[in-house]
Amino acid sequence: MNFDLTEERQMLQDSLRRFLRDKYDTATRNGILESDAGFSAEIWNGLAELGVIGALFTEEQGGFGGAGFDVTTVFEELGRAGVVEPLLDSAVLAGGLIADLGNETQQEHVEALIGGELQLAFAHGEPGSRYDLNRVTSTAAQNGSDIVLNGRKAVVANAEAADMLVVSARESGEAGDEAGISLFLVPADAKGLTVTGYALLAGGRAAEVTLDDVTLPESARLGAAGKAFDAIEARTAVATTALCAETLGAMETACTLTREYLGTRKQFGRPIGSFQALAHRMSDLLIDLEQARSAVINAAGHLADDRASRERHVSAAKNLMGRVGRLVSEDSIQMHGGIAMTQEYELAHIAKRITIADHRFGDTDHHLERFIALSAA
Amino acid sequence: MNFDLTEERQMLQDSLRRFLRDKYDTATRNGILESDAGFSAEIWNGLAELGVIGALFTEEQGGFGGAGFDVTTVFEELGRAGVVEPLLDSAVLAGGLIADLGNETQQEHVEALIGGELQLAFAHGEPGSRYDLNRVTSTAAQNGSDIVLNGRKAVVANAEAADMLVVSARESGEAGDEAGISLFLVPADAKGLTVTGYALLAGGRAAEVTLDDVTLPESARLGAAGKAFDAIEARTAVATTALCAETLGAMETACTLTREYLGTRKQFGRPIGSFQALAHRMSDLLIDLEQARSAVINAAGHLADDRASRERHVSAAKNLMGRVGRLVSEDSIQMHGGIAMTQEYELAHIAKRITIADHRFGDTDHHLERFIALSAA
Amino acid sequence: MDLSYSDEERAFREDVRAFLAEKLPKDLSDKVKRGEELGKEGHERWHAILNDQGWLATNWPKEFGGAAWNAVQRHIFEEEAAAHHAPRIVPFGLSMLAPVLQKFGSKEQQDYWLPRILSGEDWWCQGYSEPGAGSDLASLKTTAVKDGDHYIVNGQKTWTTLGQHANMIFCLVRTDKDVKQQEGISFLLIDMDTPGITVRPIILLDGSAEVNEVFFDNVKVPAENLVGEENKGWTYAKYLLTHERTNIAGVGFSQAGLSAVKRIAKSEMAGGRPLIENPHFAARVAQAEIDLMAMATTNLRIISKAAAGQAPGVESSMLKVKGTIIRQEINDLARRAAGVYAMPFASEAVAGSNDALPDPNDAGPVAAQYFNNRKLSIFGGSNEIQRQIIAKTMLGGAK
Amino acid sequence: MDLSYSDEERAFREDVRAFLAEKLPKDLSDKVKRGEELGKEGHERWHAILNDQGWLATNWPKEFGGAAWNAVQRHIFEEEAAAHHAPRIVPFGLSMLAPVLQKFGSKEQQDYWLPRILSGEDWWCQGYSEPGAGSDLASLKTTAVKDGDHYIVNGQKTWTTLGQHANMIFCLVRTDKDVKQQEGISFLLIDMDTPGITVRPIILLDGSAEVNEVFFDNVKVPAENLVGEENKGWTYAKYLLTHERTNIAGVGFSQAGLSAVKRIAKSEMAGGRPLIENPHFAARVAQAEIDLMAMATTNLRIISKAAAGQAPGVESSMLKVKGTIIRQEINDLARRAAGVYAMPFASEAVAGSNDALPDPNDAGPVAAQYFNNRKLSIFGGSNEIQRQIIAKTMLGGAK
Repeated sequence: MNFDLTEERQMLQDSLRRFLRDKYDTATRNGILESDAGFSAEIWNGLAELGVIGALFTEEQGGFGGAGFDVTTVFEELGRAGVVEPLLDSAVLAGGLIADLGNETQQEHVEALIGGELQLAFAHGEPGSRYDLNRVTSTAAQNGSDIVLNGRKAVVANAEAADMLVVSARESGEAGDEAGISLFLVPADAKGLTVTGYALLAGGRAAEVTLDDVTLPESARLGAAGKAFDAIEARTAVATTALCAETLGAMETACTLTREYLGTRKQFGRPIGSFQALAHRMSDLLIDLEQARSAVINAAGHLADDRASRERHVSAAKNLMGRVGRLVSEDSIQMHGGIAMTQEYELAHIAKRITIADHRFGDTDHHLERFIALSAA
Repeated sequence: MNFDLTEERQMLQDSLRRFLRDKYDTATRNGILESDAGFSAEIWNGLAELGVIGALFTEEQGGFGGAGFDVTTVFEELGRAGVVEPLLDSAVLAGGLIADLGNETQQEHVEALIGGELQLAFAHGEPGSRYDLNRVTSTAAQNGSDIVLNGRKAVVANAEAADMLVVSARESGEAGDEAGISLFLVPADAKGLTVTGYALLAGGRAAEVTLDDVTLPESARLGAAGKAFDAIEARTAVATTALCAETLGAMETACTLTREYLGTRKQFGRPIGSFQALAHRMSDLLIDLEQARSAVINAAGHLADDRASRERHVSAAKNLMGRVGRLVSEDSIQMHGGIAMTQEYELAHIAKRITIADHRFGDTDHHLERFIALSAA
Repeated sequence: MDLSYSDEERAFREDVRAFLAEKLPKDLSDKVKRGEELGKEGHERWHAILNDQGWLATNWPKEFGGAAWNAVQRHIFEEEAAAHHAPRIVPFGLSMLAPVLQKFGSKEQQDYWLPRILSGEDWWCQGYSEPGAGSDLASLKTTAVKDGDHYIVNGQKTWTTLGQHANMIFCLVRTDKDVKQQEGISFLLIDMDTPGITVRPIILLDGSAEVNEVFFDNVKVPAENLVGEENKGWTYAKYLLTHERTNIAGVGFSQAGLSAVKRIAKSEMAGGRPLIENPHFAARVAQAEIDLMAMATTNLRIISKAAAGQAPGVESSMLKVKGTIIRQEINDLARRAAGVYAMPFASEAVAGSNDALPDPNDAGPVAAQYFNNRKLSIFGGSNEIQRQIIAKTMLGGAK
Repeated sequence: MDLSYSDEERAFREDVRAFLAEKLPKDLSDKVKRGEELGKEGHERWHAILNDQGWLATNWPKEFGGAAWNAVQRHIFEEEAAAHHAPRIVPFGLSMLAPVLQKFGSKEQQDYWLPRILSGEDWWCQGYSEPGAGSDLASLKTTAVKDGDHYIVNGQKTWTTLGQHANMIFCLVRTDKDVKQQEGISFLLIDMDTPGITVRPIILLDGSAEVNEVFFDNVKVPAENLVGEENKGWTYAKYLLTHERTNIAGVGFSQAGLSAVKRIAKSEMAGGRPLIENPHFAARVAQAEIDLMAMATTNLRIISKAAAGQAPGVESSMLKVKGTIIRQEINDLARRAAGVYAMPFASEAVAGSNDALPDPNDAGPVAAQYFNNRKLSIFGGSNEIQRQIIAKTMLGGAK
């Protein structure tokens, strides 16, 4: 047991932090937020060149990392800088599923992804599924040697930019069944695929995706028919851990900004940090930040465990991040006062990232229930 | 709609407050706590003479009050002084049930009670029932013209002192059924009745009561056979409201003690109330105290409503008191520091009253669930 | 002590309901229901309808043309207005400036300005806060220098809500720098069309553009626009802040918000069942509802006492703190309820159209509102300032 | 970064388990499980068993006869000890005085006192707090006046835990009144049998009698019992308070407490089903468990850093605050779980027998423990003092 980063991860952290400090200041990021694309192709390529995408994949998958602590090292830094570029969706989720399930031909997409040449999206959740991974009602019907997809996918992040979507659909069973769910690689220009995009509150873009008799060859299927659930769940565990790490990074920034503000902002003739009510709340945030860091470490350190242990630790982390995240974002805003309410101030974006993270992969209540169920099992 | 006490209730409040200030200081009360009986017969008689017991009954029942706000006026004062004498058990619960259900002969006990000449107890809850009023497994079997009781009753407050117990038992149906529960008047010296007493953490005494072929005449039944549940629920609503008012009074005392302590106790050369972290916590307690007062008013003001509205307001109040009570008792102790940990200090007893109130008639979670169920209905 | 409504109070509620059913324009209530901004025209239209009914200035004394409602009447109106999704009444002229003019203004000022507030001829905004002052209001730096029969005003105000719609602003300005902070402040009424005034919007974190910065560059203000005495403005400012704050607890808003949460949670599905049936979510909703039931009574108790002439100083701080905690909790519940559909940026809401929103449960811009309403505990005297006021009074001067 | 235990660490855990299975007396673990006090004999017996194994002074360097365990070893031992309901190690001599003697004591003091701590010949108690001082420890008033080769001590100490069992007390005393508070304090070792010392129990709100007042009336203390230099006692006191606080987070206690909560909640019935299946109660338990899982890692991270020589000042304050919050939350869960059986006064627990308790779920004195453990956030530097330490450091000196 030890708690030090390996030398490689320390180097990755340092270089990524340096890159973001140089290339991704608040003004630049606010410009990206207002752009039509919602992210910067230049930053994306920069991250790819830096090896950040590759760090999310194992050597067998063409990368040079891929373990839990590689993922959290990357995402904590992304979170600190409030990065909105779609690494979670393109790389961890969609790219990860291709790497996990794809055949040799399909795996080639991972190479392109790591090189920064490909954008992907994972179209899984549906309007009625909320946070349940098994509640898939979109259908995949066999029609001769073709497969025909129908359904609607909700809030698909990065769908507009994606060259290709990884789409889940049901080949058998009913909504709520784990068995029967398959994944398909759908090109962005497939006939019958409609992508209706919109901006997201915390940056980036998403879309409602409708599948209206989208016809694909069988070779579009990732892995075996009806057997994708385990991979979806395992990948979502990685993505959830990544999101927790991102939120941890964002909380670090929120705490740093607030600490600095308490030390410099004066009211009634004194730095406001000299008012004990604020000072003690700041202490509590810093304590909870340590707890959040531990939760991320626990999730990352158990990603390679069996399903029950992995999911239990992931749910524990997501529950804790949801609770601590609310406290950190709300108290940071409150202690800043009005300035934190303005869009251009760094904390505004950071606080939104923290809060909106509670709405991906299950909020704090969802994961509490899940933790209870997994602990009882 | 108005929020002023009537003149009569104002007088009752004043005289009771004066009586307790004169006769029931901390040292006296701590003496009573350590006595074998667990309460003072002298104080009991004094309260009876003052008309405090009568204030809990309507004129038809031989009293001169009996409305929700009469009960809360009395119990708020009892709570302020940390009174441990068994008014809730003797008068509101057992006495109230006799008044509600008793025939003319049985009603005579109420007169004796109001005169201070009788002690009663309500033996209802069982080891497996927790806070559910309908979970009665003790049995009442007809044997010729006799009724035979068997079962065990849990934590029966005031059972040792009681001249007579109001005992619930099931004549038909199963644990959890509302129908089939009856009430019986059981003399303390009944054969087969065993009362094993112990002190309670927050003062007073209770007992485990076992019924081993306790044989009674049919005239011992209160009201109709198997139909006692509605009366039990309604009486428990009154008692719960009384307990909420008592807890409100106790919280007032906790806040007063803490405010005074913050103003007089010095550390680091200043009154500790000048430390903002404590001052702001005190403010929050005072705000929540107003909320607690409103919750008690809401419960008392709706006691005469139909069942759904009555129970919904009672559960709302009990839930809120449980939450605010924990905050007030814990923060009052914390802000005092060590002295509040000592048994002889007034706050120690008051804090225990507040906390242990969460364990009677359902804790804050029980009433939250109940509120949800009643709101959905 | 009686929680039941009297016959008169019940009749009043029926009158309010009938009025709202008949007179509240559907396009406005639809916008309120969906959480959209009304725009200047919408607010003015609703004000005019209320004014025709005599129900616009419910807190004014009758002598000034007000309805002079008591606490219970106002409570009933707020409940019904919120339940019918009526627009809020813009408070700057009606509830903030008017009481100051009625108490401290000259007869001429009262006769001139008060009818214009009722008629909607003037739209007032508030010039209190300044950049860098925050909760330390008295440290304001905007100056007004007497120059013959005018003041020359220089400086900057900020967080001026709906200032973009206003033609008039009431301002705290410094008229004496050489005395204790609080003693050199005056209360001025300024025409927004005066040369030298610039209004610049501040975009908030939810994308809304409802607050503004207002810059004053050698702005000439007639001396008769001084309210009360020079250098006594701090007294008037405090009166404004603590005396007649209608609806400070926001009970009606919270009730409407809670209804919206329940509506969303009934259609949003979780694990194949409506979210409202999920015990964890139901517990959150129930807890907020229980707090709100108590708050409604706390509010009525305190406002009734105030109406009976008892000082509402500390009590209004209590209402502010707990009222905003509950409102913000309900905003939080709404964003939770919306699930993944809390993520889209409902900027359209701000501009006035939700049509493009993808959410099948019609939750609207709940996450944006959650962020926007973080302001509730910051503006108008932060909750920390309110706690300080309570502590100071309750601890008898210990600071 | 690696959360898995190494082979050595796994083997160590097996050793600990085997030791506990074989050597932990059942009468002691039964008492711990039921929340009863052990009494002096029980504590001494367990200390002797640990000392035989060489596992009593786990935090001492080897040169002083300690086990010198690293952070992971201590964590493993605490987990296993708590899981097996082993008694806690009484810390006053072993974890509080010993590090001070090892760092600041003379060779003679080390040679004489340290072995007696291990052998159990001395039972130490702590003379830090005074009535009226509270968290302002440096304002202490007990004086020690040099008189030839003795000090004459007068004054009063309080909150002296288990002082009734002790034969020795280490005290902070004032040796110079004319300098800044912190600069006139010395660290003295005092024999409790010296004439002039009176010990009086303080009954706590749960009925327990574990803390005491200690009075000093012209008590003669040999000058060689001064640790380090005169008037440097504050330095040693702070070292004691912040340096080597083993198990400050109380992770093992919390784990054992949570297991007890689950056990009670499995047998306690609510609505005809085990309480543990009730979603609201399950949510409380799960939240505490999740916090505790994170706390275990926070504790290990921080203790590992400390072992690696990094200063644990602020971090130990963090562990104290969060650790006590979690422990107290678990105490609260236990009293909730017990339902109506939380009401009986389990005074028998204090005296050493639970037989008379009526609770069929064998919850024991959980409510008494809940009240008793309010002390966790008060004694040993209140959580407010800890927050102040964190804030001061983190905000760079702003107080």
